[in-house]
Amino acid sequence: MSVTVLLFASYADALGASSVQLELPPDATVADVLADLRGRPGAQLLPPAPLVAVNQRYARADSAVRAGDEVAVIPPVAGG
Amino acid sequence: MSVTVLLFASYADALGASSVQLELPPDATVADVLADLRGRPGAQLLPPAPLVAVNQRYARADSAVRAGDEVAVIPPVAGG
Amino acid sequence: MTNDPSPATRLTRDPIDPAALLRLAGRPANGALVLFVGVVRDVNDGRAVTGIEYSAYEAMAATELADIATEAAARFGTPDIAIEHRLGELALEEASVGIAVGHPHRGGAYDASRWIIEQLKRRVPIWKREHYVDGTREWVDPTGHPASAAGLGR
Amino acid sequence: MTNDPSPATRLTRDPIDPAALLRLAGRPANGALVLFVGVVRDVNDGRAVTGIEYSAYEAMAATELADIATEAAARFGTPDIAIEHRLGELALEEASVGIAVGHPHRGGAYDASRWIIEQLKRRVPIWKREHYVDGTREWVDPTGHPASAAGLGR
Repeated sequence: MSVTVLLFASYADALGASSVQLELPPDATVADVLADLRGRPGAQLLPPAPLVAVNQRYARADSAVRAGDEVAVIPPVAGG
Repeated sequence: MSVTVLLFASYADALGASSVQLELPPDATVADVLADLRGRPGAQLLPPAPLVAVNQRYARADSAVRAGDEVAVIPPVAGG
Repeated sequence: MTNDPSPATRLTRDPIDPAALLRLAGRPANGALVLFVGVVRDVNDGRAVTGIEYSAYEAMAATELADIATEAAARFGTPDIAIEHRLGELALEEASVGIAVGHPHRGGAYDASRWIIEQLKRRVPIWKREHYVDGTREWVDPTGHPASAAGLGR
Repeated sequence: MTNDPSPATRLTRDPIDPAALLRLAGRPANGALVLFVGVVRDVNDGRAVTGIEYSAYEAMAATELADIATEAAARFGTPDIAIEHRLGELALEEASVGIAVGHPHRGGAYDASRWIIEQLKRRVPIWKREHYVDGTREWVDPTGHPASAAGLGR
């Protein structure tokens, strides 16, 4: 299945993209998304457990990811 | 000696004046000012220990009062 | 803009301008501004209010306001403090007091703001007489002993 | 004036207008308004800053801001909450965030204001890149692990 992963700020700089399209098995989780990303150039710079959102809600590493979901890997937030 | 006593808000209403001129002995204190006031019509309505300022600073009952001082009897404050 | 490194305090019969107070608290080093505005509200202690009349022992009130600002500046480490208290007749929803604090960090700005309003309510010789829907007026005693109960009402 | 009984939140690329936020938090029953303004300051962690660029995961940030306001309304018992966060390039002394809370009593207004800014800083996916006097730029990591230290700098 196809999943869109959004990258922002320092993570987008590190991986050289603000979004990537991943092909994942149908029972994939957030952890699988991160594992896939870690194989890409620049991704060694991601922290061990980055914040992740699925469809604009914070999600845990074992959260399911479904076809068409919008997954976002979220650098430390700095609003305010 | 002559001392000016200022009255405000509910105290001015009670005593029917916003200021009174007192004649006091030279070694008078704030307590003497209050004792004098208590002899006046309406003054039975003062609380047992009202706030008092001498020359625009809060003062204690045993604070000295000198000729020409500006003494103020201060109702419960309600700013803000 | 850089303001004078001293607090600004005043009593005023003109409407309070929150934006002007905020400007007085600005400084390039300040990452946080906190503004408190006290407003005349339509109900107090269950009675419908139509307006409030504020009066003061003006010379002493001005001194106390200035003292509070100076003490807050030392205690919280910022000179960027502006306080205005309104006097006279105020309608509902008008501002009775405005306090602006600028501080490098938000914790200091919040803490100073809260400290100032608590001190102001405790120390500054200002009084208010509420006007009620039924046409009566009463001096407000925040200590919880209404003047009328002590026989000091109008 | 009586506002809609629901919080108002938004991301904006326009300058934040504190007076407009205060108006959104007004209501005849509210005796207290507290406004917090976050401002771009000239020094951060000892480095001279010339400006800040804010960016966001906009759809999610808007949702989180609205959620924070709704949660604060329930937790502190007031619907009169207005929050704006600025995005884009900001100069020194420009406001990055404005939070206005109206409440019948000052304690509720201060507590809600403080809770909202702490939640905002913890949850809302907004990032900032500081621009320094020496021409360099860096993403700010408030968790205390600068991106550059982890090799994620520019």
